[in-house]
Amino acid sequence: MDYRDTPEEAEFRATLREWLTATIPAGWDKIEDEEESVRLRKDWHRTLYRAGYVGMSWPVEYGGRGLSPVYDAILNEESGNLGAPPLPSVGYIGRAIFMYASEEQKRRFLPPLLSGEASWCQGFSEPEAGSDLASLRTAARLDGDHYVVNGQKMWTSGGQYADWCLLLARTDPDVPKHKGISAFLVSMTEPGVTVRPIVIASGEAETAEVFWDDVRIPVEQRLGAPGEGWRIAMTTVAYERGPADIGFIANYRRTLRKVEGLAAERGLLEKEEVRKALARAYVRGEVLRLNCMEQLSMRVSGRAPGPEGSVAKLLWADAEQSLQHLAMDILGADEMTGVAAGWLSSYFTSRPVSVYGGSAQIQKNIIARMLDMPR
Amino acid sequence: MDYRDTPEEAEFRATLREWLTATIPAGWDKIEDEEESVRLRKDWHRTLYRAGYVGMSWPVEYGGRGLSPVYDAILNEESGNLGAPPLPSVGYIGRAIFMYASEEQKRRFLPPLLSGEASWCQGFSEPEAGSDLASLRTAARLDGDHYVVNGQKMWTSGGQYADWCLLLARTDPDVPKHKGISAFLVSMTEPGVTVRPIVIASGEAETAEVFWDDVRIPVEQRLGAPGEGWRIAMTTVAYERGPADIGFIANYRRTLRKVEGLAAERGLLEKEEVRKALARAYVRGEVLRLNCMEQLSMRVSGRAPGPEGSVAKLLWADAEQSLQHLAMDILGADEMTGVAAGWLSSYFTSRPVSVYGGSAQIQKNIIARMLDMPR
Amino acid sequence: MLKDVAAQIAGSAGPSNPSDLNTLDRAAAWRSLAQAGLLALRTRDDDGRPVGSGVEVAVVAEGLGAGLVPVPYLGSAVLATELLALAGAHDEAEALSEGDTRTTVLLDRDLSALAVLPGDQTVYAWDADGAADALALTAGPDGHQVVRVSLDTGFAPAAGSDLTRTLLRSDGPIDGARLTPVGSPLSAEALLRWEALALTVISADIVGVMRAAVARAVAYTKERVQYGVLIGSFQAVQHLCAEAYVQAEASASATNYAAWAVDELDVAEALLAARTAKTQAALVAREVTETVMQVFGGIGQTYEHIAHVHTRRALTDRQVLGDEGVQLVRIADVRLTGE
Amino acid sequence: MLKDVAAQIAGSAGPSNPSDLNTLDRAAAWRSLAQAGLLALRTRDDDGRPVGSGVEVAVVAEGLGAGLVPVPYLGSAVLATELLALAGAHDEAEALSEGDTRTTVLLDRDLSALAVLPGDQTVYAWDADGAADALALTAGPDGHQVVRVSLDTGFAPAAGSDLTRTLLRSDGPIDGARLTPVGSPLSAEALLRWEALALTVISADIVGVMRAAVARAVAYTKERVQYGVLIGSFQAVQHLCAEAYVQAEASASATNYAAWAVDELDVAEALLAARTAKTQAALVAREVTETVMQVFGGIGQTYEHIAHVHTRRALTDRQVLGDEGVQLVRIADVRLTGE
Repeated sequence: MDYRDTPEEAEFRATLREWLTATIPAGWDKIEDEEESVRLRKDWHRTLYRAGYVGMSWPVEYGGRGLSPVYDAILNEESGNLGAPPLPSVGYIGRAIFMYASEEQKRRFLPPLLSGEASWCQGFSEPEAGSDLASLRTAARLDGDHYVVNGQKMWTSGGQYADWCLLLARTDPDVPKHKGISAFLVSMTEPGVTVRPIVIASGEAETAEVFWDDVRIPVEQRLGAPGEGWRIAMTTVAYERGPADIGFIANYRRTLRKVEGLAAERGLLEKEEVRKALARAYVRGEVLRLNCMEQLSMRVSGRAPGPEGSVAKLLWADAEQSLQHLAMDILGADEMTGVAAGWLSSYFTSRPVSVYGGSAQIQKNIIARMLDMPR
Repeated sequence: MDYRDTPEEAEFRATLREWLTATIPAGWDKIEDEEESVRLRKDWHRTLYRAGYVGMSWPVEYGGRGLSPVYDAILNEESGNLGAPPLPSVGYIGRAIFMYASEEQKRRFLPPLLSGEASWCQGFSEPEAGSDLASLRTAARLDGDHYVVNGQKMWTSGGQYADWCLLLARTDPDVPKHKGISAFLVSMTEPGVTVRPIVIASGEAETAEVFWDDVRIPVEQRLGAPGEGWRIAMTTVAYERGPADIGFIANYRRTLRKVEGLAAERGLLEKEEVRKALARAYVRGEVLRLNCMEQLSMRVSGRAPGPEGSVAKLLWADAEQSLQHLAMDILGADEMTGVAAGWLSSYFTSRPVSVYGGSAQIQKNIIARMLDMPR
Repeated sequence: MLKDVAAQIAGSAGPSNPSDLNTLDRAAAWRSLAQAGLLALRTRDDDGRPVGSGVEVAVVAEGLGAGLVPVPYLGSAVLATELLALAGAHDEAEALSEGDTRTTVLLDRDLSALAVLPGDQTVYAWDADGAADALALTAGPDGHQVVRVSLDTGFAPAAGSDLTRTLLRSDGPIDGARLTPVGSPLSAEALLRWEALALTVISADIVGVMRAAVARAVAYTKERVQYGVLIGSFQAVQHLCAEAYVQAEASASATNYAAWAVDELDVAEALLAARTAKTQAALVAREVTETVMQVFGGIGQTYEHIAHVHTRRALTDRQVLGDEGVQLVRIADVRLTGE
Repeated sequence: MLKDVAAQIAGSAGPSNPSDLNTLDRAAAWRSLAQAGLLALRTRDDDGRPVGSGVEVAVVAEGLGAGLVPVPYLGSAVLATELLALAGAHDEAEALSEGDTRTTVLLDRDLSALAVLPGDQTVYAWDADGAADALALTAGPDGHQVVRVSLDTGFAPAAGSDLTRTLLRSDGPIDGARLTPVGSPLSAEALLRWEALALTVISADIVGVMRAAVARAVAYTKERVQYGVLIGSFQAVQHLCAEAYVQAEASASATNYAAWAVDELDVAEALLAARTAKTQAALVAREVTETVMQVFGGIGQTYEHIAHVHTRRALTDRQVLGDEGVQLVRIADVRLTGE
């Protein structure tokens, strides 16, 4: 594979950089207020959309530009490099919709998803069904031309702010658990939907629980056939964002620079031990970046995302968590006395990286499957 | 618990030290020839026996002195401290014999075991039955007043040099696997016994395979009842030597001093990283020592060895293997170019510590059982 | 037994989840400790010997750590009381043991040593819940002198990571006028002996935190079902728990010895044992409590779950009087240069 | 494809167990490499460009590492040939590519750099199977000059840990009379470029060793039965293999990039990429090959089993041109002080 941009990619990157530099709202990352921050993210989605940077790799017929995923990767990379606000994540919901939706559903849901008029969340996990998603209990009972949904969803990231939800619910309790699940496209403003933020150990509201009490969903908002929910979920999860897709790598580099800065401020750069630890952190970031580039290259050559993604997810968790450990070791007591409270928060934010989206243990199981090890 | 010797123990220790200092054969650890080295170990066993240092914690009626296991521990410690030859291991075989043997067997086998006239090995593992001991295939078929044994044993440490073997073989293939095994006390000089040394990755013959071809064992040399072999094996394994019982801790300390010496020779003691790594190795040794002392204290207060032994075994493997890693990091290329070939050999000898006698994985399973985790 | 008393108090005064920290009756817990005589363990008897041994204090510290009990047992009843007793300020030590007033210690900005004043440095009063004042040192020709500093002025609450202890911060300066000498100057040996005890009880606190966290995680694996089975039946989960258990037990072994050594060995050996214990406990505290959060899965990442309270307390303890890096450097000095 | 050719040669010339090393036809393997043109990859074409890219050389190196092939591909066909080509000694480079003569490199006692002679230090001819001579450097006013040293005198076999490569040792002195200059002096940049390639192919060799070792261990878990089931069905064994696999793949990703960078990026970037790859490969080589020995259980600890041959080759590769410690220090210099 060639790691260098093609001339077209290089030109795209240059234009993008110029645009980002001119467009990134000054001081956006200083915003403390959660609501204001969400508003900013939504605005940023629309701004990106207007400039043609959302859904670039989507098929043209669904509002995309039909470009190679490399362009999305460049967008991620440069957004991270230049410190832009987080990118909207339209890919995995979009994929589910344009693979499984009816024409009418596509016309209705894809344009506002792309443009940022409607933001989405994913109602999959439940308190009793975390890693074991297929055992979900939220039930959708058919009642005339509506489904009536009851249950509780957990780890619904962005649930507080989303307009729509891709919801999984059990429509048939009498068949094997993977076969009785259906998927729905539901407005979060329906009566009976209650969202409660989940505050993680850092003290920040990172995700949400959503309660569904007699929520009525028109039959035409079911996605795919009844019982097709598990397949839709697996597609969605496969296209869920890996480290490469969320600007993680560029963020990692910026964080590493900050940690290097901390070490310098504290006069620790003379210590070989610290120098080596910082270099080790650099190597971790590079290894992750290069592994992701190889995967991207496979995707470009037409392969659907496979279990190799688990390698990147494990490397991601290791890199992120090790970097936070290193910061903690450099900051010492300051991280615990509140002097560097932001780093303590980052530390706690790094912990669930090995839990959400399939725990480290699940990722290793997936790799064992890929190695065709006995069940 | 009190970590200090009682006055009696202190006196015993002082006398022992004096005796060891006077008695340890000069230059024994320079012996390269394997046969000569074995002869020396056998001589050392007899010397210890004559001085009353073998089987101190055995009941008086079986030739022991009925002392607390603390005395064995002191013997181990001082032997290690003063660089004595390895101690004979009579405990686990002796335990099996005095728990399960007939009076006649005890009279026949215990005195020469204690005195060192007869040395023993343990014929348990097989090529197809490593961790899963109960699936052993070596068969003992009753033929009149003899059993006829056929099969292959593996990892029979000291098999090349032993006079006798505590052998496990299947006497009844028609009952569940744990129930069809019997134990035997067999002379290694019987026709049909063939021993082949197993050379481990270090290049040294550490253990042996033993082939059993139509070996005839008189019925009166069966230990315990037919089918009681598994219970006997479990008793034996429980009393098998942990790190405290083989002078490991004292040896560890001496090896650590050598590694500190290597670092000093190479001018590495100025490096904080190296200093910390050496201190870390000291802490590992101390933690293992103190954990073993606590277990000893429990044994003294009458508790049979239990699953806590698995904690010490894991700490032991970690300490030993980490110390060899540290030596390798200090020696660098010298360990690979033959300049420090002895250290490479020690490195490879440290690897099976996490395999033999129940792999690290098995030890963790045992701990999970102890924590009453679901099966 | 002391262990049972501590466990009982921990049972009633320890949080089951973080929100309990707002409602627990800390004053009652403190009174219980006073009534059980546990605040008096490091006061001296008529022969000048500690009422309770290092082992006994460590047992209490471990029990309160296991319960995540939010009272300043370490700060007031051990670190401050021992300092007062060593300085011969027996009346002051006795007064603390009655439980009506509390005193803690002032630590340097990196929490790694007792503050030496006067000076304009940042200092922290650690474990200062309900404390009116805190002890520090002044350097004098006859050695270090213990001094008392009022926490009324110049100190403000700091947003420490440990939700179970109160941390106050002063950005200085603290001048001589604010220092009240207590007792007689301390010998160098007395200070080292204090350090040995202090490191040991902090290690014991970490051991308690770790053992309780592991026990909670193990218990959870026996309740939580995924894929139709208890998660504790997965070998990966079993091994995670087993590894955490081994590290916690290894720390306990090292701490038990250090606790015994406090009163039984000469000061250099006692301090080496204490540094060994602190190294071991600090080294594994982060990994063990992280493993516990991992075993709890998603729920273990949330603020309202108890898991991170263990992590926070262990991570702060790790720093107090020096983390494993600090201890290793000192151990190396003893081992490699005989300093 | 190159990969298939390398795999084919590795298949016929790689040992299945250590005793094969006594009987394998190494000369035939070398001839196959020559015939396939693989010894010529780092000679230069008429435009002065390498016949084969860094990527191609790394593919071959990985394939031969995977097969544990006991021929001096790295020493003669890459490290020596590249050095000759950079010095403009194209005829000498071509001669090596025909496979009739072999040359390797002389390294310092710690294997971390090309030897600079004359001098009385200990030096090693690494990967010297069948080599008549080895290349070193002399320092001159115009930069470093490549010199040839005959291995006929002053060198004796060393008991190196790697059973698949020949190691010769000279305890010196080696005086100027024994040094034959080859080609023109090398620029500093040429030497750094050589180092980038050399580090990369050594990393590729380690990657091959690790991938093959993991594959062997995984295959074993599908055959070996304990407790009535294949050991590969134990989650603990699955996770051991998965972790080793992840580390090997991570090393491959870093090495693939370094291999591309050799020809495509400026020398500083290429060298940083190479150091990154070597760091990663060296860092995990020990653990991965140890894990493989562990998965093989008792049998994996024996001399007659292939497992330790992987370990030995990986551990020696780890040292050649500097282990991860050496690389990290250099990376830190670039990152932190822009050196």
